[in-house]
Amino acid sequence: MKNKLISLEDAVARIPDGASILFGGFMAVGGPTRLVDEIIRQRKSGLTIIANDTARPHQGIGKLVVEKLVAKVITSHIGLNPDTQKQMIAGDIEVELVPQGTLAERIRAGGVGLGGVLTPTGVGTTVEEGKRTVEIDGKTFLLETPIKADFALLAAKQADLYGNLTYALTARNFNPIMALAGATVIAEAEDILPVGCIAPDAVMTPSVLVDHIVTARPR
Amino acid sequence: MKNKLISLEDAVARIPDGASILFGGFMAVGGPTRLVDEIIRQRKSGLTIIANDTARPHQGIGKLVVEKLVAKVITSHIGLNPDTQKQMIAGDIEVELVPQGTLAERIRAGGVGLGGVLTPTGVGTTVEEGKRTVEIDGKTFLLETPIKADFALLAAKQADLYGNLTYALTARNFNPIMALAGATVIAEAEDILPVGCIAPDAVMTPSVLVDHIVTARPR
Amino acid sequence: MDEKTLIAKRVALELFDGDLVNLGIGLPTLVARYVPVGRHVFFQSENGILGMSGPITGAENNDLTDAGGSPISALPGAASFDSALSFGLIRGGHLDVTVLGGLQLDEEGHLANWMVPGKMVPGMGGAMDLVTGAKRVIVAMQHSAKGESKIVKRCTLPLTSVRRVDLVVTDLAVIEPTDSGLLLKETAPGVTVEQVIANTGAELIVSPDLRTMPLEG
Amino acid sequence: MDEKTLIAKRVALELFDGDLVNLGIGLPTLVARYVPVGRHVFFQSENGILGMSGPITGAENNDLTDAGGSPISALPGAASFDSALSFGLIRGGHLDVTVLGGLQLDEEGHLANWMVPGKMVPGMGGAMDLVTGAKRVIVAMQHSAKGESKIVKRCTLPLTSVRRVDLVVTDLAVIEPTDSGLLLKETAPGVTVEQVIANTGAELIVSPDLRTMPLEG
Repeated sequence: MKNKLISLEDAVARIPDGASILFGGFMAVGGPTRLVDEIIRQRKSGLTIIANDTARPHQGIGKLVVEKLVAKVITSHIGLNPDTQKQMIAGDIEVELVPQGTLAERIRAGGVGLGGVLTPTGVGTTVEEGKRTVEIDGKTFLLETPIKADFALLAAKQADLYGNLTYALTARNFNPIMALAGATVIAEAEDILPVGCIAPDAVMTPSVLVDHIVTARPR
Repeated sequence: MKNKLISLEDAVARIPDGASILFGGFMAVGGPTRLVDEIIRQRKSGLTIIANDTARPHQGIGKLVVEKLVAKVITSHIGLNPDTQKQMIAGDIEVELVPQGTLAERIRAGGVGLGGVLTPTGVGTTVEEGKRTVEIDGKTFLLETPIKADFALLAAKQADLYGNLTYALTARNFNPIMALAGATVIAEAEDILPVGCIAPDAVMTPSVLVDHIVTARPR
Repeated sequence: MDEKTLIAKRVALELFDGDLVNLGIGLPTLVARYVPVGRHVFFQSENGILGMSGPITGAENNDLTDAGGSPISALPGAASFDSALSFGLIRGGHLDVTVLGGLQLDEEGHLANWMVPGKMVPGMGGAMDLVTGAKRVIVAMQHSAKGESKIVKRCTLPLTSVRRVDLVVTDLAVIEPTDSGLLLKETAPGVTVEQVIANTGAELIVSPDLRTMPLEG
Repeated sequence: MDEKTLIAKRVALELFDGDLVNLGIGLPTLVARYVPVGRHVFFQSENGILGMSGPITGAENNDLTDAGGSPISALPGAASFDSALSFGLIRGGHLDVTVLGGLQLDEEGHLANWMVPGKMVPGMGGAMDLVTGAKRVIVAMQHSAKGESKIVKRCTLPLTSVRRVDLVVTDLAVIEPTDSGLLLKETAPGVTVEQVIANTGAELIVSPDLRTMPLEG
């Protein structure tokens, strides 16, 4: 079988300018730090990034904003990255704010082939604007549509050479659902292991979802 | 905290006649065998059962059908239980056939508070009858509504005394999503362990979803 | 006792044995310190853990953090999960209590707590899902900010949800939004009903069972 | 070689290195035996595992079974998951190939394979999701049953999906449903085009590149 383990440079070289990218991580915890740094080094620009938050200015994907590589963000929270807010107000960056649970369901919907989900979150608020509503048993729901992207960049604790992944504690967050929703999935892993070293029940992202693996440890 | 470990008799005594029950398991693998047998012993009747399949006549929930304790089944497959087919044709039992992936999403939707999901499965087939369709970007989807039930009866490999559960290999199947969708959740576990013996990352159903635990081993 | 401690102590009495509880950032976080003895409460952090507790020196880990990215610890029996399940617990009605801060709370019991147009647009994070999905929503906030009551006739800031919150605990009072309006149920120690009314920008119904705020379980 | 082996061997050539493949019960299951050497294929069982293989004597386990409840084994690198993720892989376009049996296949490439009204109502199980969601749907079936062609002008049995299947492999031929109709691409060894046409209840377009069915990769 094709070797999924590639160099950091090669992995990022596959990403064109203007690509849409799902980034695992929550305040940079469980986010692919080395891939982010390499994107900056290779100056990939005009990116659409989809992530829970834009972290802090000098942390994780927060740096992509500071480096002005981002054209659009789909996220639930930008409160701790003043640069995102500044660029949004200046009109340099487009920001779509999505409730966190809705963001998770929209990405999952994209990944598992649903046309959308109905959620009560946001009904009657500004989040409802421009969206269809559906009544089910007299209760109103928003029709939220799927999110998919050209790439999903993940951070795993362990990867085996087939691409099976595990995540540790709160570093799991959005990674497993993003693994389903990226056309090309690249995982940065702390530990890279021979096939068979992760028990089937411990696998959190099955191998077939992952296209490329890079090591999170400089070698 | 309240002790969740109760006797098999007490657990089943909580189920009234006519209750709706989600049963974990796939061809009885990962299904709560002892709880099923105790339901038969206590002659709970008029049940609505929701499960992937009705197993075989003398296996798992297949026995509930044979014992004529079931009024309605929501399931994806009855092919290996001739009793279900016979009672359905005789009009003694109502059967709602649901595609397996749709069944999983409907139960999950019920458990995670979605008003429904849009799926491409079943469009243009008999499954579409009586359902709303929704167009998203020119593609047609069926609007499938959530399934919830009075009870979810699960089979776990391990339970700790808080109610955290793990499942083994293909015995996992519908159990984790049903744990979300039952008003009262009762888990039958092979191994019952002190709190702290299941690592946080190994937990497949978090404690707070489980109301009662019974041992799967006769003591 | 400072005002924040007072609020946190009062809110803590609303948490019961076995509850799954989510605490918002800031003031609500303090509530964890005052859970009455003998009640085991499971705290959820929406980034994906249940059974969280304060950080332990020497056991801080980059993979074990709260929703702000700060180190936490996990108690025996904790469970970790992905964001889809984390919000499945919240939206699916499995979360017993959420305690959140507020910018405005109005006579209909509607909360606004996620943005000030033109000034502060942090994003709603998990707040909209929490207020929409939790079994019980408790707002823990100062009664006033910059001399103005945060309890108003009608929110002028964008709402977090159209779901009516269940209880509001401030440094002056405990108020329950009801069908008939805001019910003043408790006043803080040393605070009179008149003081509460004078400091509130909305109509209050004084409960016939009005009492002084208890602070110990 | 019997007819089932022939069909299974031909279908196996459609599986490529790294593919995620789901095999239906019955005839399709045989395909696993003939995967060409050097191609590593991941077989999924929709009850929740990827990397399944045939049972190993002495290592049968009640918690490791196929969708029929029979013992299987797991290869190194296997992954297990719940039903929601299992069908997420199928519906989400992550499944490269599904191989399914058929009752009828028509000129539009529509498959009927889950019920015979009034006679047999087993339920669709995972078939509707598989045909709707897999990247490539291959139907593996006998060309005729009880003297009647299973390839018909228009299905009279309830459809499994309105999605056009990608390839049909029978004991007589390999047929590809296309925009213009059913394209006859291969005939089985020793079978003539005339025999295929005589045994088919639908219009066939004979491919200009018609060849004899290969059976080894």
